[in-house]
Amino acid sequence: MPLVPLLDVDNLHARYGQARVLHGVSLTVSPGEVVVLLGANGAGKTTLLRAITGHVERTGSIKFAGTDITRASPAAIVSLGLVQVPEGRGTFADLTVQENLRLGAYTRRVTAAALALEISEIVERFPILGERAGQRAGLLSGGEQQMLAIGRALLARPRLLVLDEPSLGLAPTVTRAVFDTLRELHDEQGLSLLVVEQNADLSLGIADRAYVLEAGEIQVDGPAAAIRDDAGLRRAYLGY
Amino acid sequence: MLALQLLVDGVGKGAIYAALALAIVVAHRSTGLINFAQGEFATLSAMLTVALTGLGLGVWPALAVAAAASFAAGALIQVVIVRPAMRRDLVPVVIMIGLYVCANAIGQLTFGQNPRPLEGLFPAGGLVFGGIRVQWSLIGVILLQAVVITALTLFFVRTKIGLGFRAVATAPEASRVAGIPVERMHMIGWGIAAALGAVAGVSLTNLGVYVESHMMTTVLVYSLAAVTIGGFDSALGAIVGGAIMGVVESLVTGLVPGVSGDVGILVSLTIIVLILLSRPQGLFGRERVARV
Amino acid sequence: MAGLNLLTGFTGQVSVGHSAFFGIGAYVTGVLIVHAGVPMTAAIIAGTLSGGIAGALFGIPSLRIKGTHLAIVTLVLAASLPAVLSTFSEITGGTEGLRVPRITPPRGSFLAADQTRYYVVLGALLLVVLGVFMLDRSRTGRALRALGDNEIAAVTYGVRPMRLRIGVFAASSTITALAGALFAVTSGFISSTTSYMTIVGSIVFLTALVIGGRALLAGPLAGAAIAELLPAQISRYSPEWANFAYGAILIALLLLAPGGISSLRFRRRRSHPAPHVLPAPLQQEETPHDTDDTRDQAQPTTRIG
Amino acid sequence: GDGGDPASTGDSLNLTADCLHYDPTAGVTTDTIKLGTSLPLTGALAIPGTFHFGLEAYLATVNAEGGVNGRKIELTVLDDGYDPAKTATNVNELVNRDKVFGIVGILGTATALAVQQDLQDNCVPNLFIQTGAPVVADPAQTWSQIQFPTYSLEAQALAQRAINAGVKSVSIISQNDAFGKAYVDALVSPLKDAGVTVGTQVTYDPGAPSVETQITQLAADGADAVFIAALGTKCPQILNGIKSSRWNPLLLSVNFCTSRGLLGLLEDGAGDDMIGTTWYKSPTDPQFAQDGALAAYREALAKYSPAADPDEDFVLDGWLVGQLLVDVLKSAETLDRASVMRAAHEANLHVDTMLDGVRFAAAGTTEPIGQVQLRRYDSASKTFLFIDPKSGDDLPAGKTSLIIRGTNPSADVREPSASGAPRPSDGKP
Amino acid sequence: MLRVERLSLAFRGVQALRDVTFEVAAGGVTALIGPNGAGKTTMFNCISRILTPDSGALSLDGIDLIGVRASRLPELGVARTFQHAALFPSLDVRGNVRIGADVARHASRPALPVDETLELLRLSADASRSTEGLPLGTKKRVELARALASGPHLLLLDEPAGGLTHEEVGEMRDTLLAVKERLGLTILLVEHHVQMVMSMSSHVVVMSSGEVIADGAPSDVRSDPRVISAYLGS
Ligand SMILES: Nc1ncnc2c1ncn2[C@@H]1O[C@H](COP(=O)(O)OP(=O)(O)OP(=O)(O)O)[C@@H](O)[C@H]1O
Ligand SMILES: Nc1ncnc2c1ncn2[C@@H]1O[C@H](COP(=O)(O)OP(=O)(O)OP(=O)(O)O)[C@@H](O)[C@H]1O
Ligand SMILES: CC(C)C[C@H](N)C(=O)O
Ligand SMILES: [Mg+2]
Ligand SMILES: [Mg+2]
Repeated sequence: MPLVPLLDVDNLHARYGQARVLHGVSLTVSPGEVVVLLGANGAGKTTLLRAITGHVERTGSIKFAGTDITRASPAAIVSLGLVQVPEGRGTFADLTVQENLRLGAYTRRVTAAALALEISEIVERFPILGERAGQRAGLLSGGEQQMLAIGRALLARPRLLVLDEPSLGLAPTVTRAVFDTLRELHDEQGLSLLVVEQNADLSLGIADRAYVLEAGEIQVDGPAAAIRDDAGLRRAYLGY
Repeated sequence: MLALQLLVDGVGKGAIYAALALAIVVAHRSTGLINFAQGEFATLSAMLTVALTGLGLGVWPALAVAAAASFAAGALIQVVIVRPAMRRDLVPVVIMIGLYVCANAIGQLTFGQNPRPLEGLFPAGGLVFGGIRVQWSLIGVILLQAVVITALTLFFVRTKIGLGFRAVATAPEASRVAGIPVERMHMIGWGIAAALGAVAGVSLTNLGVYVESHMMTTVLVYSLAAVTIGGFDSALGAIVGGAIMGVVESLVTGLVPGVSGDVGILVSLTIIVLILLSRPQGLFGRERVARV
Repeated sequence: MAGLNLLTGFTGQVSVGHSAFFGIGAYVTGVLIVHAGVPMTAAIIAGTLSGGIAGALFGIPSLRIKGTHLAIVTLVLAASLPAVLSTFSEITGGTEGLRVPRITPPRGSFLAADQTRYYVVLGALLLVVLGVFMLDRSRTGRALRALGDNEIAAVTYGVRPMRLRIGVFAASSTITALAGALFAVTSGFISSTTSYMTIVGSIVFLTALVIGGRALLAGPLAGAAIAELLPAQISRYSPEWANFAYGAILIALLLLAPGGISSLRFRRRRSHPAPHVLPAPLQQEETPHDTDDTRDQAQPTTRIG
Repeated sequence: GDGGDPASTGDSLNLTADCLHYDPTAGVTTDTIKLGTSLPLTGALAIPGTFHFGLEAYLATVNAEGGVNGRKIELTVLDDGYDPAKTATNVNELVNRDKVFGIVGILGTATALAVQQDLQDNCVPNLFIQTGAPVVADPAQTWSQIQFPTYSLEAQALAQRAINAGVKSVSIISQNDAFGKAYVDALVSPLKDAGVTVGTQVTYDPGAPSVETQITQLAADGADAVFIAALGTKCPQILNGIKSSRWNPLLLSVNFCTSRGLLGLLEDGAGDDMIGTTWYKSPTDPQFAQDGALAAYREALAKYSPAADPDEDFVLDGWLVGQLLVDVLKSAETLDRASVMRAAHEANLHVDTMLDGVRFAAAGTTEPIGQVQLRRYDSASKTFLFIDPKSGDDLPAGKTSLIIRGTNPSADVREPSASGAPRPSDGKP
Repeated sequence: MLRVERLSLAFRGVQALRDVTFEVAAGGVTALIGPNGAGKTTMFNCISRILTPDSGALSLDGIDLIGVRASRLPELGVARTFQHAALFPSLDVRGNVRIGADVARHASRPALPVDETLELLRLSADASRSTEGLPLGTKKRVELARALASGPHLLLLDEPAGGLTHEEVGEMRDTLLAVKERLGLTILLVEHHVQMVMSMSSHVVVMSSGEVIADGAPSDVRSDPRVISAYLGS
């Protein structure tokens, strides 16, 4: 593990009003690393991702690429290259698919032509988005919206992409395609990933390291392969 | 002949409604809120313009300065007052009622009770053809509005920031995720709307309305109705909605025996109900997306 | 006293037009007593019912027109009432108004006239509050909230939007009309310029609702009191600044206590964010007024995730 | 307490017989008399509401000189924004909480109607109501009294002028409320009786932003004269509209349109030769520039109500009401409500701010002021000139030629007994 | 029990359903699977009468559903869940479940009592919480509880396992099967969790681009080459 992590979360607490959800979480993602975050329903995975990307009240310390982003706004965090694919449908329902994709690159300076090219690359990966380009995103099927959300996030050209249940609602073939794409971007462009994914087999398969979150605290932290291969850990935390 | 003159009068009325309606549309398009205080803001801007001309400024430069000041004030109010209240459904509405009351009071306190005229932006007099009078100022205001809609449409539809405004208004959460600075956009949106309010206030004075603290009270209702007819998100809709109301009202009250000018609002009510029954989202509005 | 609001909370749609129903209640009652010699009680009932019927009729377009659009339509409806009143000024008196006989104590009563009025209004208020309270906890109350949250899902669970919408519109306008009817027979004078008959009235009702906080019964009443009494008090000392102060206090209150006054005292779990009862200005000894309401679905002003 | 008024002394008027509640000396102490008023200080009718400045200035002047019979007058002013419900609340508060002795100068028709019966029932004096609507001047309302010449009188005076000027047809534009209607009602029959056609009649809503449609309708009819019953900025809008429509009728307008502030808004040439009425010395009328009564008024106003606009007719009217009020209070037998009310009913007063010949003469009538003077607006000099009602000719400065209520207006024009030499304003005729 | 015959529906430019025909046998679990955008949710929307098909027939126990209003379906014993949990945020968890129970009471059909339903789905502790801010997995369970409380004959489930862990998926399956037995339910299941589908359904219908491409026993469908290429992948 390199000495300077890309993302360095230390002693993070987060809450919704009175409800405390995270109790001192520490976690790192190194440049080029793929990290998976596992945990049961309600453990606080979504909350952790949202805290990192600036969407929840939080205390502690979060550094991204050397910058302290504990107090940064979500927009500022995105422009640093830390981009999130939120849980569920995080699309602009009233805007078209095309417009949704254009908004993915909102924080970047790109010419219209260059952006069009990038969008066509995304469409190649998810052809249905091309077919529905002029349709309003809210009318897409569940899986189509999920593809749109991922495609949009990729257009932000993230350095670290944070994904909350990316396979949600995706057909098995598409799930595989998404993970292939992620791995490809990782391999080719050094994209780092922090993934929350219930499909543990799949996520552990592409991950370097894994964390298991339970009731707002990190319980297990280690190489993905070790967790996958440790039957005791699997049974205790992953339920199989 | 009478009908034609009434038509022109109706267009004039419509232009009054449309002026404020445009500002309302911009605020809605960029923040998703209907600003009930928009009319009073516009009144304050008009008062400021009057004060500036009193200092010897020409009316156009005065309008420019007032619009800039209004932009700043609108943005400031958004940040200080509206933003903290954005979270709960009805609260912003009442906050805006509070703003309305305050703005109105400020107008009375600073400007006094006496109405004042404002020098015209356009030459006095007008065209007469075939016995129909059209004031230059009406033509001027309509051209001004055409310029404003074109600019707004280009801005919202063609530019990246414009797209960002639409995104923020309809889905603030998703916007944050996409890295759009939601708060700043809301602030700028209110600023632009307030600046347009200055244009609205001054346009009204060119259509025969005097600057006084309650100049917008009723106009606001008509403008809201115009926006409803046109669709909350459409600048063109605001103009068309205003014109429909002005023209129908003018023709109905002017030509139908027994219907007099004081029931104009009833005519408007009928128009908007009829239009909305066939197009609930307004003539130029888009229906919100809803599916499960 | 207070009028009530059903709808806002339940169905989430804002109606800014309830002054129209207030006016209908007040005028039907007043006109029946003055011009037709109908006994007061019967006139109040008739006034109340006609408000309800008007509300039901108006509820029909509301099936199609929703959200902010409906809110604005109701606003324009409210704005139209004075025009209607002056059109029929032969019987309504228009701006000149109509002097309505007031409630007088029954013979042999030990109560003074204004006390009698006060208790009549208070009684009606309690009944209405009780009714709304019970409705809120009933199946219908749940259905209303569900409808407001997500119409499609609600329908899937057997909620009938048409019936409920019209019903709720009718119920809320009935209550508002009752407040209007009582206003007529307690204040003794109604005119098309009376603020409760104009948009201003609608705004006062809505304001009372929000400042009070919709969730609790006491909230709206306190809200009504503040919305009504506060400006009056300030106005005494500095009439020119009263409006400004009123607006400023309104804003300050909402910024400090966005859940309404009642939230300052009780921290309620968020399980009941929506509300119901609604209030009305509490005025001096007797007079009643008010109410407002609202309802229906989705973001009144927009906002979708 | 309840009604224990000494039965009215030989007067036909038994004021206290029907009191639900009568407290004869509420608000009076050995050194003060408390009075209250409710009027629009905010909103569209805030300008008429500036009435209170004049009233306060006069009362302050009187108080500084020792008050009325050694008692200082305290006036509580509440804002009702012209909302009758608010007026009711205010008056209720004034009577029940502040325990005022009486109410003075409620402004407006609907607002007055909203409280009239209540004050009647509780036998609280309701003096100098600022309206000329005949409906408020109801003989059954023995505890109230209006102050303006009635709108009918004003309308009839203008109708008379139109008839004398020989017009064949008159159109009417009026505000769509009781105020507008009172004028229209009074105008139509004298015109018809004189064989004048009443042409297009239009109304407008006071909140509507413009009146162009109405002007177009009137212009299409093209009557010889137009009668304007409007308030506020609708007046200049109408006059400007008429001017640019190239229709050139004889303009007849209600008194409320003729304030200098409103006329200052007119476009060049608009409103020329418009005929209006008045009954007091308008502060902006050059013929009264040297008038002693107005000088005293200006001086006191500058001292006690510096925020007020001394040129505003309504402010002067407030001062004038102060003069009448003090006279009435002084002439009351004793300082109890019934006596004061009786004094108001018996008043026959002329004060120095009224035009010569105008009197507040209440005995036997509910419409105490029964005289008005016609005047003409000269747009070039932006001033008014008094005119002769018959010929329409300008009168020499300082001269009046009043129209007097109650008789056939065409015949009943009389030269006032005095001009330039005001009669002492005394309490008894 | 449910018959779908030659159902077609087009949105502007998208043929979402094309001559879809299949049957759901009473008492069984029928799975409806297929790639994203195949038209599964659209099919559900037609059955629950939120959408009206352009053509074709729908019948439930012989009753023609096309003429039935959406709000009457719960009386006929049809309940559903939504792919994106469509809960009522102004009601708490219990209130949401009671909405379902209101239907059951109205139709006087046997149903699970509210408290028992909450218990069954491990929601008792959250009963008075707002549904806003619930974790995804919990939302899914509230959806299911609401549907069960309405005492359905036919239960339409749209991706009930989305966002659940392995363990939770297994648990949900067991719960469903138990309730099915107890209430005599018929289930129509849309789900991308292939393991869950294969392990609990008696019959699988596969759709792609609006058309039915396979219909049969789980094992047959699983090995159908068209299904593999369109949906399962290798
Ligand atoms: N907006 C919110 N308001 C209040 N509490 C919340 C909110 N969002 C989440 N919580 C609470 O925070 C805790 C963690 O929830 P979170 O959504 O992070 O879980 P999760 O691990 O992502 O679960 P799942 O796998 O089901 O998505 C839960 O107890 C939840 O109820
Ligand atoms: N209201 C609509 N307007 C336009 N197109 C629609 C509408 N609803 C659905 N569609 C389109 O119809 C197709 C079928 O959608 P549906 O939601 O039924 O898919 P699905 O099979 O449920 O997919 P998923 O597994 O992704 O949820 C999709 O391509 C979608 O974009
Ligand atoms: C201007 C006001 C003194 C007149 C008022 N509108 C009335 O009704 O009499
Ligand atoms: Mg989660
Ligand atoms: Mg689906």
